[in-house]
Amino acid sequence: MTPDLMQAGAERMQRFAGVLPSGNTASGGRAAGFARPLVPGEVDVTHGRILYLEDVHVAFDGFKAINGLSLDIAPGELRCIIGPNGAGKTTMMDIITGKTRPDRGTVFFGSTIDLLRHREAEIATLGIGRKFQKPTVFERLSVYENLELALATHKRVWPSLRFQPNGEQRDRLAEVLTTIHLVEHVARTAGELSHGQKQWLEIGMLLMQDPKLLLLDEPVAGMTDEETERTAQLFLSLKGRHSLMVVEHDMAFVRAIAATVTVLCDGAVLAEGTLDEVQADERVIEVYLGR
Amino acid sequence: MAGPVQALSAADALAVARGDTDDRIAAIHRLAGSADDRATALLRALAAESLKFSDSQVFIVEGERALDALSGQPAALPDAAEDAMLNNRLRGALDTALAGIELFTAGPERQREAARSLQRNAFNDPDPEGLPLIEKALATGLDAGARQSLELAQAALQLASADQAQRLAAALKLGEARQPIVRPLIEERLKNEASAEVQTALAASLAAIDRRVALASGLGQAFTGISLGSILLLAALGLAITYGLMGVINMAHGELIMIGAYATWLVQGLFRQYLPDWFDFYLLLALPAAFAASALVGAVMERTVIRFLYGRPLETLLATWGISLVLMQLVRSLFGAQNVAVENPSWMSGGITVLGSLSLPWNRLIILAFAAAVLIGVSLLIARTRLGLFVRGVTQNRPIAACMGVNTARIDTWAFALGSGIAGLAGCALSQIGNVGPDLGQAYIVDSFMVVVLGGVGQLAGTVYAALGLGLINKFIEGWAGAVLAKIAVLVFIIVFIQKRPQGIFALKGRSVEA
Amino acid sequence: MPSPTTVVLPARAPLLTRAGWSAFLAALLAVCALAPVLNLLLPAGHPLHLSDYMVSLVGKIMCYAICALAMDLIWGYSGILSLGHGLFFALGGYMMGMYLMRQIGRDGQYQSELPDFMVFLDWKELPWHWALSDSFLATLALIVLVPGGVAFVFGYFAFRSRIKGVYFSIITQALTYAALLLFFRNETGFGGNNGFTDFKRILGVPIATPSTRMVLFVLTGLTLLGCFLLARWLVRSQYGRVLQAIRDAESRTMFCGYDPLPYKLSVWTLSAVMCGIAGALYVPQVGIINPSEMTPANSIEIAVWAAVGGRGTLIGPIVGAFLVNGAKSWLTVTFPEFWLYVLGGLFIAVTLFLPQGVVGLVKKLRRGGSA
Amino acid sequence: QDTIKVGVLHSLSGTMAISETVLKDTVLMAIDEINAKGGLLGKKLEPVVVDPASNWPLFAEKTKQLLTQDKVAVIFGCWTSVSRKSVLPVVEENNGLLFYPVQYEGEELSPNVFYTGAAPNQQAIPAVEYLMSKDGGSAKRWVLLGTDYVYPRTTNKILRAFLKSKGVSEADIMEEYTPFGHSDYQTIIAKIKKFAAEGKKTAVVSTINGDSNVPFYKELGNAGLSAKDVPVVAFSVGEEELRGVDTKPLVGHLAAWNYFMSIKSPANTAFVKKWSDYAKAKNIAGHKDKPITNDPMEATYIGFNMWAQAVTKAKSTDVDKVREAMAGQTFPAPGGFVSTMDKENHHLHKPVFIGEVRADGQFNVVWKTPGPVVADPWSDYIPENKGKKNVPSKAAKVASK
Amino acid sequence: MLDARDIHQAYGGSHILRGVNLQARAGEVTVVLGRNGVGKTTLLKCLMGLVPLKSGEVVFDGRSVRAAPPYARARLGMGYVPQGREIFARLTVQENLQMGLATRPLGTPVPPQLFELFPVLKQMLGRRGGDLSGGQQQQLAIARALASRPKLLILDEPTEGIQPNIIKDIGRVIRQLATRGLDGEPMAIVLVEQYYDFAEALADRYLVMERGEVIASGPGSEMAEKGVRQLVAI
Ligand SMILES: Nc1ncnc2c1ncn2[C@@H]1O[C@H](COP(=O)(O)OP(=O)(O)OP(=O)(O)O)[C@@H](O)[C@H]1O
Ligand SMILES: Nc1ncnc2c1ncn2[C@@H]1O[C@H](COP(=O)(O)OP(=O)(O)OP(=O)(O)O)[C@@H](O)[C@H]1O
Ligand SMILES: NC(N)=O
Ligand SMILES: [Mg+2]
Ligand SMILES: [Mg+2]
Repeated sequence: MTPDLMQAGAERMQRFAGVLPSGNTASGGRAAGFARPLVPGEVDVTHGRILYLEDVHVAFDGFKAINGLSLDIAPGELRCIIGPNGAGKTTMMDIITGKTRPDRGTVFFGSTIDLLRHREAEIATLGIGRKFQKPTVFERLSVYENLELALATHKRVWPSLRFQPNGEQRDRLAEVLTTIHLVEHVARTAGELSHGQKQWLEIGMLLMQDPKLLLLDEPVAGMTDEETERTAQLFLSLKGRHSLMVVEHDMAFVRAIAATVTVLCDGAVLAEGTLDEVQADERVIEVYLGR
Repeated sequence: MAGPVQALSAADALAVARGDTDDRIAAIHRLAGSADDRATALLRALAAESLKFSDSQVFIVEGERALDALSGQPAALPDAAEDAMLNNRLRGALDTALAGIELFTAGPERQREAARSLQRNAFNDPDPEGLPLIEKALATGLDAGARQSLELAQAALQLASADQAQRLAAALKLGEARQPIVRPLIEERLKNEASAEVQTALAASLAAIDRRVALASGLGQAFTGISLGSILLLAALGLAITYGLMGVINMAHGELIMIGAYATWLVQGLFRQYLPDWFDFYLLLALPAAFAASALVGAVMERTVIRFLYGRPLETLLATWGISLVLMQLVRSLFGAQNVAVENPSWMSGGITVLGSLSLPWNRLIILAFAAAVLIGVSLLIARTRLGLFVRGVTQNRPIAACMGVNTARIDTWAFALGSGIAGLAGCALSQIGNVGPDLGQAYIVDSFMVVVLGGVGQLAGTVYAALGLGLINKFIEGWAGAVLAKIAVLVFIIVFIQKRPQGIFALKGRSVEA
Repeated sequence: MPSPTTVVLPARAPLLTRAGWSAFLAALLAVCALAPVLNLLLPAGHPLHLSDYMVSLVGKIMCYAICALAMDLIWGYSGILSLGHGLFFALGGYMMGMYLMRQIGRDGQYQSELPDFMVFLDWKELPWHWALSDSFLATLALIVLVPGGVAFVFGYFAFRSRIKGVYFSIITQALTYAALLLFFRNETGFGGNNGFTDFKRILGVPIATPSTRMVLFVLTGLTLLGCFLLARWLVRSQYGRVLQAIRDAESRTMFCGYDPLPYKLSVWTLSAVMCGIAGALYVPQVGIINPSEMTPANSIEIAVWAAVGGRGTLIGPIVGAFLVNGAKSWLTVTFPEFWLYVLGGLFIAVTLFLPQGVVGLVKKLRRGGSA
Repeated sequence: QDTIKVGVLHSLSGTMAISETVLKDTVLMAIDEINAKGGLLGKKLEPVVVDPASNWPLFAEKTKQLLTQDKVAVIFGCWTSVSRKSVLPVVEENNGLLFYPVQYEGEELSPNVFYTGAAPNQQAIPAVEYLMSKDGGSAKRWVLLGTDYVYPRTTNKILRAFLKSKGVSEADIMEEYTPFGHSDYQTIIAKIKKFAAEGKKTAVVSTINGDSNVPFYKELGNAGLSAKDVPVVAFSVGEEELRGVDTKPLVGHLAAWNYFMSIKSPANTAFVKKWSDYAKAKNIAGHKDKPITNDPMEATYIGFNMWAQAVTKAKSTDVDKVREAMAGQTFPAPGGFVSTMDKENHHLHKPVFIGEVRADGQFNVVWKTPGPVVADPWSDYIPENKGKKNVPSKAAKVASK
Repeated sequence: MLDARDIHQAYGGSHILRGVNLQARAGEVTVVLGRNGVGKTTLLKCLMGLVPLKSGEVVFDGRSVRAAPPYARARLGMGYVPQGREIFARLTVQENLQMGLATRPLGTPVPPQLFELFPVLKQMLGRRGGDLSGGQQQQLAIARALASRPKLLILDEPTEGIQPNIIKDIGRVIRQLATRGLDGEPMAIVLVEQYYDFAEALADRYLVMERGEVIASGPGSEMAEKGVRQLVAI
């Protein structure tokens, strides 16, 4: 499914939102008129939600890291998540990407894909990409190889034996390399890059992967203000075609990109709204922003 | 002191010392009955294999001197004098004969032994001719333990008595025997017994014995399992430090154990040569020596090779493999390819018998306790001391630990020496139960790694569980499937277990693992 | 944004460079033409004569080299250290050995259809697992299927359970150790610790003749070269890069959408099959197969060859196998009492001074020379 | 060419070095001795020592090298049966000559090998007969205990058949095996104790391989199973193996061999002295302080001297000629008998001694066969051997042509 | 306090630092700025002795530490907060702090001020360092460096991943440490920071790096007028 289709689906959803009777219908809450054949592996966003978490709980040795978290993200949306250290932001991403199993709760990708039933690799192929808080790249491969590996293509064994990037893919590689400012470093081993360069490389890998939903854990940490701005631009250009969930502590950056901000605290949503609304919220100031 | 007239003649003495076994046994019985001091001394000497004879004379050798067996006076030993040989049959006959004598004359300790020997004979080969002797002994003021043994012996002999009452009493008495050795006796009787009453008594006794035996063998199995576990643990503890904590895949760990064992052997040799009276205490010096020797070798290894390989664990495998080859060959060159003998001090020989038939060897019990002591020491060291903390910190992040002010190189050397030293202690312990030879280490290296890994690398508690678990499983299966299948089963168990717990028993969970 | 065309992307390297191909062809020529000529056609006294002893020695080492190559595929490129590759080698060898035992026919000591060891240990008929052993074709299939099958099943469960690192190494060691004990038992029906010896024929042809030996030698050489090309092709492909990615950061690879299981399993099984084939070629050349091939130390040695030569370079393990085994053969004769010092010293020195193995040194020298 | 090369093929490293190293030195001593007398056929003997490192395929490789590269006239070597099996095809193919000095399970007879160790009937069967005798304790029940490999398995098979022929029932035989290198005998000793307690006089026949013996005997001693109760007769335990054991608790346990160091005979006194002097002179680790001789050393020594005599007789080192000259060779063995090489079967005629362990690690000979026993490598107790002649077959040679 | 002169450094072939000079005085915060990959972290590692110098001199407290290993520098009173946190993942928070006390005599307690500064650490004393959230780890790393009461504190992007209100606290603390230290003595502080506003607010002196060279430096008060923000943004 292309982003335009997603967009179309979301719009249709919006249009009919008021018209449709709410509550239970014969087809389990879903109007029969909107039924359509499901393509396996395709994300069904007809309900206007590309990601949907409800009442998720995780505890580590009794410590409740995620405590009744509910959250959803619309197709094409750029959502910022902020919250104090230890609020559970990274853990939430771990849950979405299959790294951590929640104790209970619901996590859906679109309205049909139950993420809790899939493993990490499957979730990635379904179209969820992630940038880690601590930059993780393939340290012993070159910058080029890192990007090539991330390239959206078949990820199975047989195709990988014969894979050669075609012209279009090579163009895309070149384009991303330029975007992340690593053109000069293309042949270097990724392990030798500086911290910030690794951050960029990881973002580049995510771009190559071309996922429907991008999860970005503190993408601008360690970047200069100018680069932060560039990143903001980049994300804004992705918005609409992709859905993004960005965790950041840099308020300037959040201001630059965010329409909606969700504040997490102690494993649950504390507040949600525009940045201004949130910044005005006493509780948010108390636990997070400070005076 | 001149003996009574009827006593020992030269012919008798010679008859005991040489000739056909049958004749010698007859002569032994004759002399035993004579109640003559010289005869007793002669028999004792024979049992101790310190009897020599020439064509016409028999000598008792006492250290440097020889005594004439007849007179008890010092005598010159002719060059041609031959040893009076013993075989097992003669030993048995001598045992009975001496027991008969000692029962009346010796102190309680020897009395008990003599009584036990008579009891064993009675069970083995019930011969009613022995009854009068036993009854005579029972009539005297015997040591209580000896009495119990003799009563059992008496019962065994009376089991076939013609008197039903006696048979009944015997049958009941035998129920108290805690050895399976009486089973065949009772079973045999049961087959031929006419009286129903005696039959019931026999059956009851049999059941009582069976219960005891089952209990003993169950406990015995548990003990052997724990004992094996303690040995695995000892062998693995050093590795738990050098590998578990420091991440060095130390293929020379076995050789460090071996060095500890050789150090023990050397100390033992020194004691034998210079302090023979203190021989029983050689282990007290051998322990620190073994620790020091292995620790020193470990420290040298660390300083010269290992320290250049931190962060490249797989390379340590290759280098330490090379070191192990060199160490083994070095020991071969120095001490020879063959095994060397390490004797147990007397307090580690033999064992205690519990529940009648279960004997727990001292060396195993002591090693068990020793393993526990080393374990406690190591875990305190790692968890509670600064050295332990530094070792853990340094192995996790060497440069940052250095930035905290830790002299990482020194800590590495200490830690590696410590792990090696513990391997040396294990070697000292293992020398008490098995081979000491250049290959000693090879026998333990695979098991040690399995234990450490199964427990979860870096998890001391896991190592303990793994060692004891493997020991118990191994011995339990060995009980009914044999040693070979047991070993295979244990290996298969490890493979399957790791499927369930891919990080060992005590796997760390959470993010800290990946960090 | 600058136009993408200005970006120079690194070109994919060819399978072999021109020099590489020449070297490869030279090796091919040496194995297929030179060796047979020098061995069979030159008279024994000729200075260039290649002795039978050398033929069997080199033949044997080439089998080891295949193992080292297989080890490098999974260890060097995929980060999976197997301490159980001796098992696959032995399994391949046993499959071949069974066939060779059957080829003895009634020429054994007891003139029985049964192999000798079965006769004197009182077997009355061939056990079921010998059923296919009289067919050469079936044997060829089993040489691939048995080690491959064992590896596949074992690997499937192990990789599915996400067993990694030393945990994996240790269970492979447990596996080969268990197999060793199993094969040791006479009841298992593989001749106990003596294994199989005294082969007489292969495909009806007497086995102990120079020409049969030469055929086996050439076959082994071709297999080695073939395995090398195959391995080279694999590691150059995207597949090889995914393997390396899994090696370096498995979870990151998963978040890129690659499921590590099929990758690991396929390379693991392939590596086992290569070892099995090496074992099958080894047995007729050395004339014996027994459980000692499954001792943990033997498997560790395979890893040692790869490390000495240089891990993560395909030529390295081959060099390593030749170097270590050649040294061993030579030293056990020239310094029978001291050779372990030399060999042990070699291992230590390589790790300390040549972290990239011997091949790494050569590369460094070459780079140093050109710089 | 002014030397005759003699191959020495004993493991000097690896697991078998424990046993084999000393055999290498025995050969070297014998070579020195002959050379001191001027050598053979006017040439000096030159040893070619190699280390097959307890690695069986390496044994084959080394043999090939010795025969084809070094062109040795004869090889003295091997200990384990598997090493011999590995070497055999190479020796046969190249028509070499191997002297094998260790007791083994039989079931083999190669024209290219001379077996100077015992066949089962020269060791195992007499030992069991002794234990059945009154002096041996009239054992009625039997534990056949061994390391799990071919020699113990075959020996025990022969013994089982033998015991059966003597009227021992299946229920009175217990057979147990342990893996190589087994070091924990607690369970097995408990089992033996139980088995022994359940019936008549029990004896243990041990074919436990070298390395496991120390733990076995230590456990035996500590468990209080004395020789009086349950005697153990061993076939692989000699003076060298007991070196590593505290023998005091083991007094009275038995071993069966064709030679003991304690045998009193002028030949043996000379042999022991020769060895002691040699060990001191060559600074042989272990033996320089405590020289020890044992059965395989004697077998090596006999074999070597017989070969030297045969060469002298044949006036050549040619294998076929030496083989012929070997038939019927005699040599005054250190064991005190005159050893004779059988005219046909390539084995020695050997007396069998039963020794009891003494407190000093030596053996008291408590019984011996009246005279030398002729080897029966194809034991009659194995049904398939019925009618098989104890003559090396040429089948092997024919097939490889 | 610290005087690094003409430092050159190279990884393998590539020249990373070219003649960098840096002084840090007690009571002052010296801020190092520069884009990604210009060599800031490398410079700090040179100061700590984690990477060897190609040439140049480092003088601390009046004596040359050019050849001293990192632990010796730590014992002389240099504290380091590395980039990327680098806490001891499998040690507990408590043990991490004790590692920080390595240069102090056995039994020295963790300065209680640290827990006032980072209350979350107090709650999590028994948790493994690696299980903490990213920001918590960063706080731990700072606390760990302070535990030994160093004379010179080297911080490599200490605000990375930390929530805003704690960043403000950290800012206050750095200021306070510079002037008063943990126990009254003024401390020298070297701070690498990407967060410009934060850096500017703290800087007593600043250094801007570009491709391994210092391209600008001066007192912190002049940063705005010299257009340092633009310099970093090139
Ligand atoms: N495996 C674990 N064991 C114990 N506690 C854990 C584990 N994983 C996470 N936690 C705790 O869960 C809480 C949430 O952590 P998480 O990393 O999700 O926070 P975060 O919101 O990403 O914080 P930050 O902004 O600092 O990155 C923290 O208090 C952390 O200490
Ligand atoms: N181990 C290494 N080997 C080779 N080059 C390296 C190594 N570490 C860093 N570099 C290179 O040195 C240069 C400086 O790196 P450094 O980490 O000092 O940058 P930095 O200024 O701290 O950047 P950032 O702001 O991204 O942290 C970078 O180009 C980097 O690629
Ligand atoms: N021949 C033997 N003892 O293996
Ligand atoms: Mg986080
Ligand atoms: Mg940096």
